[in-house]
Amino acid sequence: MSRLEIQLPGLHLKNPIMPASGCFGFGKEYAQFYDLSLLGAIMIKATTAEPRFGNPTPRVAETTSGMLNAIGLQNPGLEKVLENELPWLSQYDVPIIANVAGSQVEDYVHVAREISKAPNVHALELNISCPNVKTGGIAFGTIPEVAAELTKKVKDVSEVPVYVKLSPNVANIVDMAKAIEQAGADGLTMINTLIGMRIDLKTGRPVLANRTGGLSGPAIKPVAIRMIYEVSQAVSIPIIGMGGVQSAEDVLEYFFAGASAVAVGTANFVDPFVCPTIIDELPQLLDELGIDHISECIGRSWGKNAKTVNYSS
Amino acid sequence: MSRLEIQLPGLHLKNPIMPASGCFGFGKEYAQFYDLSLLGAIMIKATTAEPRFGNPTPRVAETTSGMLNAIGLQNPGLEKVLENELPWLSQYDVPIIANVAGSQVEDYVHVAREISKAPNVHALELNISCPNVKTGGIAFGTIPEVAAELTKKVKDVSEVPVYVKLSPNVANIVDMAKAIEQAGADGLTMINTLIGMRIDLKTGRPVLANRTGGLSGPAIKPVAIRMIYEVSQAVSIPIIGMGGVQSAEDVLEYFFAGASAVAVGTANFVDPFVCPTIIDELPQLLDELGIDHISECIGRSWGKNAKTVNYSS
Amino acid sequence: MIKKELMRVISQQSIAENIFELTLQGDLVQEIKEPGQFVHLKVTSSTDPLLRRPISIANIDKRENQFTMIYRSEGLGTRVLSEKRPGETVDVLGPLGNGFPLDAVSEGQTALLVGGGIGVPPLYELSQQLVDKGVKVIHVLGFQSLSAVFYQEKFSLLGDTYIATVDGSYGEKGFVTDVIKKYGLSFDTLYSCGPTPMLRAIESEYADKNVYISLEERMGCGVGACFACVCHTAADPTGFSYKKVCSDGPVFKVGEVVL
Amino acid sequence: MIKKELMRVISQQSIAENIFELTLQGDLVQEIKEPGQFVHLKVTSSTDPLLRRPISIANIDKRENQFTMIYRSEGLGTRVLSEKRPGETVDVLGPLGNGFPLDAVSEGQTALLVGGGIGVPPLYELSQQLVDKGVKVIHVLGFQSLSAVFYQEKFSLLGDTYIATVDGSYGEKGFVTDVIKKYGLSFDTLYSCGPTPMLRAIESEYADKNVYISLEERMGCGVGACFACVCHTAADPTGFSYKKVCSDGPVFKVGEVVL
Ligand SMILES: Cc1cc2nc3c(=O)[nH]c(=O)nc-3n(C[C@H](O)[C@H](O)[C@H](O)COP(=O)(O)OP(=O)(O)OC[C@H]3O[C@@H](n4cnc5c(N)ncnc54)[C@H](O)[C@@H]3O)c2cc1C
Ligand SMILES: Cc1cc2nc3c(=O)[nH]c(=O)nc-3n(C[C@H](O)[C@H](O)[C@H](O)COP(=O)(O)OP(=O)(O)OC[C@H]3O[C@@H](n4cnc5c(N)ncnc54)[C@H](O)[C@@H]3O)c2cc1C
Ligand SMILES: Cc1cc2nc3c(=O)[nH]c(=O)nc-3n(C[C@H](O)[C@H](O)[C@H](O)COP(=O)(O)O)c2cc1C
Ligand SMILES: Cc1cc2nc3c(=O)[nH]c(=O)nc-3n(C[C@H](O)[C@H](O)[C@H](O)COP(=O)(O)O)c2cc1C
Ligand code: FES
Ligand code: FES
Repeated sequence: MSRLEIQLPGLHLKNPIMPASGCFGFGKEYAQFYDLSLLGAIMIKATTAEPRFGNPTPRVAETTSGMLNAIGLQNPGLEKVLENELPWLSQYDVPIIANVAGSQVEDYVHVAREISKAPNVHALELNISCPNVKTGGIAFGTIPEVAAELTKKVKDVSEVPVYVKLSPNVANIVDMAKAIEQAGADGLTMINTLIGMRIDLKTGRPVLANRTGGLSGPAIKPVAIRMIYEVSQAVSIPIIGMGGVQSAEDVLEYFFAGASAVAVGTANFVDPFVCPTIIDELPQLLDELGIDHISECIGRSWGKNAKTVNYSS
Repeated sequence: MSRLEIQLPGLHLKNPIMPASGCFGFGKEYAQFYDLSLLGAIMIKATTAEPRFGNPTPRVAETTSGMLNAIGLQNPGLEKVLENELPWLSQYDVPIIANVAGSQVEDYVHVAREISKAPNVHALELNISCPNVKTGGIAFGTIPEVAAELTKKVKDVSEVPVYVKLSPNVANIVDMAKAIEQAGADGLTMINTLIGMRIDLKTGRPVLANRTGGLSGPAIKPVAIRMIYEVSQAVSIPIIGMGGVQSAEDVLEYFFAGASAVAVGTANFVDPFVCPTIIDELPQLLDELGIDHISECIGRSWGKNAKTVNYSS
Repeated sequence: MIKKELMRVISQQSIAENIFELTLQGDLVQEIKEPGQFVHLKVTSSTDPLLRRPISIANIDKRENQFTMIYRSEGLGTRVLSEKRPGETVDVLGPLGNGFPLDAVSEGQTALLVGGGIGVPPLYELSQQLVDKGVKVIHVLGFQSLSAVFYQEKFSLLGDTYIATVDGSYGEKGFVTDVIKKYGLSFDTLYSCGPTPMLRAIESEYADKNVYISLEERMGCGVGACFACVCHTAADPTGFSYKKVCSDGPVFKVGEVVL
Repeated sequence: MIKKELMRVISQQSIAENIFELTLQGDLVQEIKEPGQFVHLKVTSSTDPLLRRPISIANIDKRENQFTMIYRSEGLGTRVLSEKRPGETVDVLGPLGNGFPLDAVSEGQTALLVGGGIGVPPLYELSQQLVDKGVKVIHVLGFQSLSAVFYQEKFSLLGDTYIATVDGSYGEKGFVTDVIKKYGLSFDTLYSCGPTPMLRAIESEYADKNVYISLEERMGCGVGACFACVCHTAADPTGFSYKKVCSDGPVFKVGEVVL
């Protein structure tokens, strides 16, 4: 069996590398660059019940070794995603993880029920942590009880395993993770963006029309690694890690911290070939470190208090 | 009056630039490089009731455009700071802001009472947000009621104005700031470090002996700017901003966000002359932007909902 | 087809205050379809600056496998770019987007090319291709001041060229639209690239005419994946329909999108 | 006095696998007091990498205003440093710390210089100054393997030089301490720089002797302000007393600090 292969609830991954939600659209654009079947999975752009235009522009701003975005969950809406995007993606041999967003419980439940029926959707990623929508989004991501309640409701209707995406904008990420695990989540994805802002000295105003935005990129990696290190030792469901991943080395740092797979977001904008490049480089890096199978890396950094990892093949 | 002069509770600042606590020791080292009287103020290393050795090494790790530290509040203790450090600093014409830390209320109160009597200590900075001490520290920084209670107790005994240093590792920084303002704080300083981690692929272990550490440097600036933008519009006490400041442009971005002064931390390690250099460059930058006095910059980015800023001269 | 290539710097020179002319060589050049397309540049292998920078293609030389861009040194990214020397490489993603349609004007007809500041560069390649096609070209180019003016002679060799400066330090004082009115310039097709206020002025003046405009927007991916650069369509100004400046544009027919 | 200076690269060459010899020129050289001091380098003006890198001074040429360092290309910072070419500049902070005391050995006496890997470089300047002083020097230098060996000839010109490699691919197989025993090398003073395990071995063998060791620790400021690089003192191994490697060290008398 391939040394990069990973089994997660609902997901048989050829390799543990997947583009992160919102950084890869619905795949069409990057299909110009390489065969999407090379990817372990694809996390598609957040889907909401109704179409959304999102926030006014400017929607992105650069920061030191990072970027801010306030897209505002622009997407064509559930119906069009089911009609056009998912069928188009089904031409590729790659599992789709559908990122589900909303502003009230009913929206989440509705989208989850319908989109989980799509044949190539193998898992859901509950986006309870989008910092760029006025209502909902973030609230679900900061109060454990609210998050747990939502998770339960979505689990009840979903036909595929449910991963919940955690917001880093909390005081205690472990409490949040535990509440969501107890609510029946099959896995966690983390982290979503930190909330940040840039101000333009010439205009004197925030660069983003939305004023604040989500901070992503290499700048946030240490925060993500720390949170995954803590959460992975407190829960027994798998974690798909993300935040500033650019290289095979970054991927292994995430595995060592406790992740079982890794998503790549902002780096796609810097290098559209970053995902296949990382997939190519991983085997050699494993050789250099004398590791047979990437699953052996999961939680390596825990030390004594390490728990055995059994959900990876 | 100088266009860089700023008046804050207890502090008459020649200019709004000061080294951040823990990044400048007690001044001796940087006095080799320039006259400390050039600085607006100096925030000295955290002082605790008893001497502390701090954490085992390695205590620092580099991250992309940032660094992690887990010093663990090493300091010679209140007595020696009063005997040696503060008297030595009194040779310079610069107000000292004493960073006060502890693991229980009594410690804070004791240190605050005693250190606030030192003639050159013009303000206290309550460090309720150090991520690198097992007990206390961080707890005080994440629960508004606890922070408010501590602030009250310290205010009761302090002979100088009290600034409280906020931790960014919270879900709602505004609630925290308001609670502390209501408790009688004279000002806020923000932000302390985000909690992060680096893992060494060769050893498979966290780089820091303490495992986690505080993330500082340019990487965190957008988070600090956002929090100051939010807090400065919610409270009416002044804010001393910090987080990744490296240049005169950064300083003005902080003022535009709502800060009334700025502290420089990590950048001192990169360039020991960074503080005087920024102080030199500010007037020209103000000229380029057509601004007479730096106090005019405070809160410029707020737009309509701007409140008038009256605590700056 | 969009390529990502480490292209070689052939030449770089300052041609006006903070304005640089950079010529790069590589196979990517063969992929360029139309004037008005742009490239997305990574100016350093470090993460600071992190994102690519969009810059228009100002001149194409397929025989030499070279293209030229003209850019203003604004912030960190373009400053780092301006320090590149011949022999060094630049990481280029492109060609991107859809450029100016040449078939919007026919041989013998007149095209008015209206550019403002750093919007002028893509008009140079456009003008050459129109002239090759037998179209009469007239240029109206606006700049901040004399020190910012570039390529006047080059444009003059292709057709009548009017220069306007905001401060009147050179050519006509005022905006490009004033110049068009003052000289009663008439045209079959108008092509324009420049700051949004200028494009708005042109839109309101010549909405009924055959006009194509090139837009600017802050970008993430540059290829249509991140939804950073969208604008509303005029048909549905407050609804869900949208265009992406990076992949649907940057050139649009006037009235197609909301400026 | 500690200076911060943009020093000019005079030469840079690879002298062993991943090992580079870099010579810089500038007035800062005049400030160097002792062999064993180090400099703190900022290898790029960008924020990635952000921190300075501590590197020992391996050779001083005050007449030419130059000093040389020898370093291993490890991670990002030293890799970027290794790409510097003559004429370019490096931002140097230094000289830092306290080096090896020359007066710990007198004319006619014997000094044993024991180095491991990238701990070898500072011993080269030390050896030259000892020889100038009329001290007999013996070198025992440990490396991973043949491919990592450097400066053997240069050391040989100054005194007897024994090379040990961990894998035995060159010289003696084993550790420097084995070599010292095997040849029964005796000395009045021992100076050592290398990995901590090597220093511990030397400490346990020669605790009673006149031994000076140079330590390594991860650093922030490099000047004594940040408390990143502290170690316990042997006098008070679990208490509050401490030494800073950057400003009290990096050279300590054996038994002064806890390794
Ligand atoms: C399709 C297109 C074509 C362009 N063609 C040219 C050209 O030919 N010549 C030229 O000089 N400029 C051109 N620009 C503008 C150019 O992209 C910006 O001047 C440049 O990105 C500024 O980067 P910086 O690092 O100097 O500034 P910084 O302020 O450091 O940039 C910070 C961030 O903001 C973005 N940004 C800043 N200004 C602009 C802007 N005006 N438009 C879009 N993004 C911006 C940057 O891309 C970066 O992500 C074009 C822009 C677009 C969208
Ligand atoms: C006083 C002193 C003198 C030194 N002299 C030499 C020398 O002459 N030649 C030489 O090759 N090396 C020397 N070193 C080690 C050298 O500092 C590191 O190899 C170098 O900092 C690694 O940086 P990097 O960017 O290549 O690695 P990275 O892994 O990218 O560095 C990441 C961070 O860790 C720090 N770091 C990594 N390894 C070490 C280490 N071994 N010691 C201290 N900090 C480290 C870096 O400074 C940086 O802050 C010395 C270290 C010290 C403390
Ligand atoms: C432009 C942009 C759009 C994003 N959109 C979404 C989204 O729709 N849903 C979501 O869960 N996360 C979204 N994210 C967050 C990413 O999926 C990812 O969690 C975050 O960017 C950290 O990873 P990175 O540093 O590799 O980008 C978006 C990020 C960016 C930069
Ligand atoms: C090495 C180091 C030590 C620090 N020690 C303290 C401290 O003792 N007390 C405190 O309140 N903050 C401490 N800080 C936090 C800084 O004062 C500052 O809030 C933070 O580093 C963000 O600013 P910067 O990005 O400019 O470094 C320390 C930071 C660093 C890097
Ligand atoms: S820049 Fe990403 S969609 Fe246009
Ligand atoms: S490195 Fe800062 S005290 Fe030594």
